[in-house]
Amino acid sequence: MSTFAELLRTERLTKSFPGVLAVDKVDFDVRMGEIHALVGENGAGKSTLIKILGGVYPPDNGRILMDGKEVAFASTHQSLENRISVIYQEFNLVPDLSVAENIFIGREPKTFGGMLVDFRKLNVQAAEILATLEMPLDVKSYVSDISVAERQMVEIAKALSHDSRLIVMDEPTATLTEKEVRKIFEIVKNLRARGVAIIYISHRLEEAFELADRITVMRDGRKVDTRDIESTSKSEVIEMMVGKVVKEYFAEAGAREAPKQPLLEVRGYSVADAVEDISFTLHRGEILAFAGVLGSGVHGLLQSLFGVVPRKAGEVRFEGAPVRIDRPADAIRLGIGYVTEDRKNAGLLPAMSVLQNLTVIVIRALTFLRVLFIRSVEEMKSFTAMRSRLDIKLAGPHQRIIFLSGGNQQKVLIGRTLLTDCKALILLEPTRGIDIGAKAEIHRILRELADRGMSIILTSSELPELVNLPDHCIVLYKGRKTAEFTRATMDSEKLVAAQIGHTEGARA
Amino acid sequence: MIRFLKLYEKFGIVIFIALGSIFLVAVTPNFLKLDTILNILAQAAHGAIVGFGMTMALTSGGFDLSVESIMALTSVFMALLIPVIGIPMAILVSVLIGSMVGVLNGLVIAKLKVNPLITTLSTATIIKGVALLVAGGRMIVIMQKQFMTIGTGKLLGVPVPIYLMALFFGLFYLVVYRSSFGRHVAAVGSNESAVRISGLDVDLVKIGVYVLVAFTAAVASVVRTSQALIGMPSMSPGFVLVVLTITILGGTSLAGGRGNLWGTLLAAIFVSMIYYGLNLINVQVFYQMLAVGLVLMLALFIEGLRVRYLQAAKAMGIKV
Amino acid sequence: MNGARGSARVWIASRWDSFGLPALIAVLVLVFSLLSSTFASGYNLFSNLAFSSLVGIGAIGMVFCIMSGDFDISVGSMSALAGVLGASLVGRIGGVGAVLVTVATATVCGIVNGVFVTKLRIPAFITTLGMQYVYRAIAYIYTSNTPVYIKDPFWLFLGSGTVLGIPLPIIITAICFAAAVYVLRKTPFGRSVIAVGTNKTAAMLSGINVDFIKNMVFVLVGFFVGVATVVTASYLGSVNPGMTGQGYEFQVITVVVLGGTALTGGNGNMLGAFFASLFLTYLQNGLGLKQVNSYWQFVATGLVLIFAVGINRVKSALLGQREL
Amino acid sequence: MKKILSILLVLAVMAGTAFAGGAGEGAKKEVTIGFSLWTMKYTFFQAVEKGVRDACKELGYKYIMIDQNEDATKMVNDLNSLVGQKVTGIVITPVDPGAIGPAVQKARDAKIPVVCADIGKTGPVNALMISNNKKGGEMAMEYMDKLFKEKGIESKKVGVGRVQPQYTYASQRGDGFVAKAKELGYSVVSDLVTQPPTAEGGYDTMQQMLSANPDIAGVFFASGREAVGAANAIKAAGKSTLVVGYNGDPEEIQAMKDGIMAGDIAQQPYYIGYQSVMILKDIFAGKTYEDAVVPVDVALLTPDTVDDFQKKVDALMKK
Repeated sequence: MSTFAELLRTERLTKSFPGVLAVDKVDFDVRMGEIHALVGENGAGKSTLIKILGGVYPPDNGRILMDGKEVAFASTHQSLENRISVIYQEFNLVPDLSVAENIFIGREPKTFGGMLVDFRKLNVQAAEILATLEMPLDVKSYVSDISVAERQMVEIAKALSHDSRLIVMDEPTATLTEKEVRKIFEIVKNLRARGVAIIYISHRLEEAFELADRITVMRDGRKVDTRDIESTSKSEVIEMMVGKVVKEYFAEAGAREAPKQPLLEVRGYSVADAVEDISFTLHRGEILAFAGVLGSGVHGLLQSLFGVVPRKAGEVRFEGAPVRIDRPADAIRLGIGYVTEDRKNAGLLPAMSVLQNLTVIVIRALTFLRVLFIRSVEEMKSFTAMRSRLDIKLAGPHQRIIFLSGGNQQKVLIGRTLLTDCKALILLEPTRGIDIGAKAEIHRILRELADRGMSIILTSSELPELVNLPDHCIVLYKGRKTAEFTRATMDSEKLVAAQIGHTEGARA
Repeated sequence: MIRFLKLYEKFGIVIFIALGSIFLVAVTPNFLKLDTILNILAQAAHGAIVGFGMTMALTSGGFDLSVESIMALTSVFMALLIPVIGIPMAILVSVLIGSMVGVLNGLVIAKLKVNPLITTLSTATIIKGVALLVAGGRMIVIMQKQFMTIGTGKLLGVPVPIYLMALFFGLFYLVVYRSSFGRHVAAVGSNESAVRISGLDVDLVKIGVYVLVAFTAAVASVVRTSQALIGMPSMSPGFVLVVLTITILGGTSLAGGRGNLWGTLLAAIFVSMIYYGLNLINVQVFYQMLAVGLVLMLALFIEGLRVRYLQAAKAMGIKV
Repeated sequence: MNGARGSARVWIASRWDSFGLPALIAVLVLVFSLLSSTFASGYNLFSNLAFSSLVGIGAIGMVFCIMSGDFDISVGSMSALAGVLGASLVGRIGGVGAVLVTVATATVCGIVNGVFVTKLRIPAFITTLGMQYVYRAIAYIYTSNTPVYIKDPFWLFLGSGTVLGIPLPIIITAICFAAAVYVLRKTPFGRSVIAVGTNKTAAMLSGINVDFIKNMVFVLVGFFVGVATVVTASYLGSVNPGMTGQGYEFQVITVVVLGGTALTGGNGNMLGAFFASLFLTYLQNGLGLKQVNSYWQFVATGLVLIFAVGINRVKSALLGQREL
Repeated sequence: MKKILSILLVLAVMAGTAFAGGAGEGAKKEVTIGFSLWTMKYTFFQAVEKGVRDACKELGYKYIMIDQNEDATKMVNDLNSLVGQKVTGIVITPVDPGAIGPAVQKARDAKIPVVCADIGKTGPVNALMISNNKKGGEMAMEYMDKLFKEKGIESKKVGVGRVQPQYTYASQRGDGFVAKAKELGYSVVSDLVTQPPTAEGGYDTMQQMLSANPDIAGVFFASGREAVGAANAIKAAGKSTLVVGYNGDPEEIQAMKDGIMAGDIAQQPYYIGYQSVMILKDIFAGKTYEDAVVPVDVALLTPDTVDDFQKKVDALMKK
């Protein structure tokens, strides 16, 4: 196992889609037994690059060499044959199959002269692999029934079962809790120890710097540079990524007077499978954060507040008056906005234009007599206004939303709710899977909104976001309030501790 | 309650069969006779056999409306070939030809990525035409009487079609639940892109599915043709809707991913029982239609309530 | 973009929705008129146009339905039921009333379907599969299986009359499609239908009442089937509980899909459905006049279908709307 | 905008070609017969078609056949299309006789005579050639009665398998049979619609009849191929129930030769088709037909008479 021997090299790799040059003459190399961080803003070409390696997209130009020999990546199958496994951000497991079946899909052990699947053997082998990951998980359980973190593990187990020499991980920790992230790190390091090379894509620089041996930065489809991790710094990398130095990576605590008038009062609120007896008050112009790991019930709580999932008990007062919120429509009518954490499945309207995506909520207000005909001029006005306000980058109002970068898509989703000029805004994971530049922008936007008197409830799995953004932060653990911080008492260690259930003295 | 509902998901149709039987026993003495019951099962056979194929198609997230035409084509070729190459060979060849239509369906659906519904709708038209062309539009009488045995003969007093139905049930049970192909079919129906990424040849799986459906249709055609002793270029019009009714009544979802072969088998028997039973008591055909429709709607109604109950239970935090 | 060829392909692809079928129709008409002197008589072309409206009108509702990600295969039986009910009442409530009853009946059928789909969460395909038995059976039983003849002048006028030399079915079709296109592109409802079809959850989170939209979509299906039934009935001079609407559902779905509406929901093409219906009519009529053996006609029609739908696929592939 | 353009495109082409076509029309002077046929899928209609075609050949008429593909609306469109090309006369075998009214009116307005070849009619058709379905049913029953007497069969139970309900003209066969049965003192113990309307459907239906009444003495199936299926079912069940069919198609003839079918009511499709054209010829010659109904007799086929019947048919179809 000669470490630092070159495993894979791409030469002038190029891939274009109608209108975009996604990957532009990229020379890139991975060595055996290294963790190679791949960073860059959304639309920088990371995903396309790894999809080429995964054999999903055939490259237009350039070559790929493994151990110095040129190899073809015409199909996912071929890249697996070359012992490359890609773990995509959107999972590629089959919900209706068991964990074991997923790990060995296409390579099931056979009996009866290869006619039938040997399920006993299948389950044993799967269990063995999971054991090496110290992953206690019933191989017979359906993937549709297991947690996100567990799915991540299954993906890794799948990669191992191919005994891959190169594993590509796209944002493996994006949706995981600190604890789970630790777990993944261990596994990744122990893979490196086995001489497996890893391409590690992440938006969390601190992860890259903790894990990686080398880091490659991409921008606008081009490779900016590859550095040894020792010989570079976060700010340098950020500079390479955004092309300009982003000051205050996170919006800073401005001097703000503590908000006074209550807007939303929640008492004794319970949601099935989520939270028990939660009470809190959201004031005007306040940014209230709910911190909590997967299973803390945070998402359930916020979804229920917007009427997505039914509440079990509790009362809600909005501007002093008791209200019932059974459907999102109710919340919207009251003046509550909502930005989902699941852009792809719950946010975007893929078949529709950016314009239509932006105005979907307020469309009736832009309509003559609310139903008769849409006043295109008005619609375009509100579009251009919101576009410049949020600085959304796009080709034109009639461009399909799916062709925008993640950051801009997120802005559209926020803009969608802002058009309703709501009084309160609920955001789940507002910056998940978007690049640093956009992150900073979105934080600035949220600040501005709060300063203008908008009340904001958000939840995030990104520690810095929780520490720096909110005026007030409530930590939930297993559905109950375990800690509470104000700007003054905020303490990241205690926050993390509270999130994973160590609450000794954390209550402030 | 929950356990009962889970059970209902699999065997709910049994309740319908029971109720139906009770009703028929009450209204006619001729129902509770061995040969009546055997006939009902025998008449369920072709519906069930094609139903198994259709179950597979739905599991893969697909669909096949071309089964009628495939049956017609097979029927015609059998009638033409039997005098030439003898019964066994003729059956073999024509079933093969019928299955080839499945290859065509599969290729168009997998390679051209045309929606299965519209594809099979089109191939149905094409193959209907081909069958008529091959037969020159004639009904082709089959002289070899011994061919009748397959559809009408008895073994130990049990009609042959019942054996075929049992055989195919066993066969498909293994394929769907135990073979890797069957699992891949479910996988494709459940999350196609995932299967692609896993390096599996999705197209091959799909083609396989449509070949299997065509195969079942061809076999059903053998049974039917031998009962008629005529090669028919226009066979069993409206059969595809019956098959869909059976498959759906059996509880296989259109969403793909999970098929219910038991359900299909039982539903086929149930549907056969309705028609047979109502004809025993001379119920007008319109009321038979109404009965089938209402039963289907009732089944769906209950299914709907079941799902709602489970959701409500989830919302109340009851472990489901 | 790699090279001029690529961009040319994209250029064509991006215009296919609006010009593809019309171009095909133009070619078809030209070819047949060269082959047969009788095909291209203005009379023939227009009577075909009128004929294609029978499926075309019915397709309007289905476009909404399929765009919203649903499906209705009960339209044939629906048509029979509405037809016999309306026609049987002419004597009592007069032509106008009867026509209204016909449309109303179909609309009610649509509501029933909609309620089953939205309230019980039963997939539309299955619901309508069941209802199609029920509607047809009721039509049979109500008429005790005897055709009902349309004698009422007003009703007959709707299907066979002309205004300024233009057959009325064509005018009705034009109005219906104009209204439909307007609703789809210019009203919030149209937007909501697309939103629901392309991403139900997102639509719901945007405050759209998904169930209401779905209900309305089925109502629309019913309504336009009702209108189509009125026209068809007067075109045929009768309604037959067993014949009317036989196979109508698949004719309608075929033209909708051939017209470029994706069965996956969201992406639709209203006028495409009309052109598709026209296209198939001319194809069959042309083949018929050319004395093409009717068995070959089956083959030809099927092939053309696959080909035309295949093109829609190629188009979206060229536009890079590839799903992984 | 694009949409409007595309519509214009189509209209333009249509207008252009229409003009071009218009030029061509005046040319043809010879007599042309347009024939609109239910379907070419079944033997009966193929025979009708042959009759029409032969007649036209004989008289030196130009002949255009359009297949309705069992679709009433297409039928009407085809008729209009025939009118549009100014054929001299129209023969039609309508899938839905109730639906031809307006189209026939159009034809007559255009001075084009219309003759219906079997099935039925609405609207101002000149003549309808229709085989006597009711009588056929009655003959079937009478024949059965005769056989029962000969064979000394005691059971008074008979059954009838009808065609699909939407084909009302053909359900008269069943009605005729049932009426006659009552008259002769038989009880019709099962009166079912054969589903599906093909031979294998006849097989299923017969099994059901037998389970309901094991001692059923005779059955009449209103469509030949269904009768054949029924005969097979009886053979398989080892019963001796008599089967009489309706149509006189080759498959029935064969079944009678095999001795599994007792009799068959033969229609005269070829004659119907042929004669329809002859009526048109008379009309062209100035003879007036208005709303005339020409009943066409049906013939009883028995195992003895079947052979020479077949010879006749073959002769006709080979012509």
